[in-house]
Amino acid sequence: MGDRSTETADVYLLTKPPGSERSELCMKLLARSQRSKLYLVGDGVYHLLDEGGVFPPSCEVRACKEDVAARGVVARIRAEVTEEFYEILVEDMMEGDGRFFTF
Amino acid sequence: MGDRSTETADVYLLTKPPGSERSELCMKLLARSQRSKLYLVGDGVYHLLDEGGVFPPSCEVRACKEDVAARGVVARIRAEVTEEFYEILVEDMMEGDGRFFTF
Amino acid sequence: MTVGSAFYLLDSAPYGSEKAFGLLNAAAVSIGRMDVTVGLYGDGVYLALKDQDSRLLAMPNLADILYAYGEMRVVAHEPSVLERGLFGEGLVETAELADEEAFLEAVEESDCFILL
Amino acid sequence: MTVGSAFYLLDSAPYGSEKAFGLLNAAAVSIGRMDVTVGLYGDGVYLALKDQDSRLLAMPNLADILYAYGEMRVVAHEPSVLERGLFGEGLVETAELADEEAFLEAVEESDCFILL
Amino acid sequence: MKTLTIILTDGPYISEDAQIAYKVARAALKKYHVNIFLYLDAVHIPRKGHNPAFFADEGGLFADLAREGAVIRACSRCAAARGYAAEEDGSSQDYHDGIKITSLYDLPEMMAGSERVISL
Amino acid sequence: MKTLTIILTDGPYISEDAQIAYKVARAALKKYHVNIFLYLDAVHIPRKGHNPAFFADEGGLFADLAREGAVIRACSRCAAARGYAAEEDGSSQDYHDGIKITSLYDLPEMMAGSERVISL
Repeated sequence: MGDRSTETADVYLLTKPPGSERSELCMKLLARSQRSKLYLVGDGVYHLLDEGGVFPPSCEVRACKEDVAARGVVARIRAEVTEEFYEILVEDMMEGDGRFFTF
Repeated sequence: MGDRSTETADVYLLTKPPGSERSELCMKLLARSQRSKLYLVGDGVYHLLDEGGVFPPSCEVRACKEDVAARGVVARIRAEVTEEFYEILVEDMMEGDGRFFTF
Repeated sequence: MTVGSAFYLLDSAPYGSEKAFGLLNAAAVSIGRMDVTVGLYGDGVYLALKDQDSRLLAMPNLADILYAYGEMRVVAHEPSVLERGLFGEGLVETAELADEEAFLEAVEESDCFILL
Repeated sequence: MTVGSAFYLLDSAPYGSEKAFGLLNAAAVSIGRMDVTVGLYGDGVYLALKDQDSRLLAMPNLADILYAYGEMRVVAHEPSVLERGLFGEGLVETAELADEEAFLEAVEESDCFILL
Repeated sequence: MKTLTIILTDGPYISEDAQIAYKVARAALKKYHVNIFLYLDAVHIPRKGHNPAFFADEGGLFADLAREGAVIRACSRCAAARGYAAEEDGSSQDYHDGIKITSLYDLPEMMAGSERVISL
Repeated sequence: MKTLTIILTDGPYISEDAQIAYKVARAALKKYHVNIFLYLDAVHIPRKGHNPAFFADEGGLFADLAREGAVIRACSRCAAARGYAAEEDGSSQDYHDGIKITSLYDLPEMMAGSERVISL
């Protein structure tokens, strides 16, 4: 994980499904960010079914593997579905110097 | 309460605020009813702030007085705000022969 | 007249909350005692996605419950399926798609309406 | 750098759930320890309705808490207020209306963002 | 006598549902038989020893309903998960008297014997 | 050492939040100090004796986190309302060891000493 840059990216942790008010607020803030990383967990992984164009192209998207598998979700957007979700999230969150939001 | 007709009216008990998915489903069913009584309680009393036209004109609307007062709601629609809310609800629900729904 | 049929409406996604599991269990134990319909509405339609594998999450596979009870009628609200872009996805075969009118009729036909 | 300011976002209506009460208490005890903003968003804007009288409900008056703490900045999301038709209603004076841009800026300016 | 069954899923204090259910049940008990099935988080409601600073003791309210004749049952799976153990007869040391932990199969029994069902 | 504070409001089992918080905390404890504040329904989480039929014992998971060094505190108002009494030192007979009932004022203390705060 050492070579991933954690600098100045804003980190968003999203546990809510598409269409929910909290997801929409998350997307509003994310759209204003210069550089963003979106972490999808719980019902947040349903965002992998969103059609393209919902997230800024520069946004790095990661999703929690066990939550994706449980829900039978097949990603339509470019995203890293990983078993090391929590380790990467924690490092990005704690070592990055951008903003951090949970929804 | 003896002279209120309880026959063939459908009874809807709504505890959710306007705009919520459950409120909207309630309104869809209510719009299909020939004769309806809507009971607003909890956050359901915020529907008293709805502009006219949301409910069918034939719909009788009652709201729970303590929930209305707590929330500082001043009704914009024709509705009976009553302290005997639960007594009337129970009679209409148990003695009427229409349908009954809770949201 | 007492209750002879029940419509159980699920409007939240599976796994993120216990509501889907709770609703399916309640519907399953009602079979034999009354006619049972499970309605998938709003985020509840995610329950019909195929190929759920909840072993890593250490939770029961909720889609399997839909297959396990043939007497349980399962209707999925088509507009909710469309809104979530699930129309092209594989959906559990035991769930029948119902348009708005058919879905609301199924609600109205049941003697009681249960929302968890 | 540790946390020096907090934005507490309330997006549910008061009284129907304990979240409004819990959020206001958490915000109130944070005063003096950090800069505190309470954001009313979505159904949370109902908290700003005037003339709440919760005695019959036997619950604390939640709007009074907004008046009690002058150091607590309260911003209400104007589009949420408009959507709910509350613009013509009397609103608690200590709540400042913020348009979408100003509201999101207030969120971004705080070191941490708390949603209950 | 007609019967009303109320199904509750939220815990105490976190939402107004337990209060609303209490008020409906109290009004209904004057003329009707009342069943209450406590499901999911609602199994926390009948716990003894609630001591809320700003609200009514909701456990005590439900104990009152049981005394007044309401049949109140809690789902055994939900109760066990949350740490409430049942005695042989369904009572629980953690619960107010008269409120029992029982199988989920009691829910359709309650419903099938009722004129109306409210789920909150 | 940097500090992470997690605020939880949902009870066990009813939502995935307690599980997600556990997994975040477990990952964070490898390198960081972790505080967890249990608020509203989350005060039910550390109760002893959970016996879920289909899920992991979430009370036990949080007891593990406390043993691994996480500081876990529950709001006294929320705990008292729901029937959890605190001893003089903040421990509770109902709770797993190492998890204490404390004043809400501990929440801003935790936050002010943290680099990051997660609310679930």
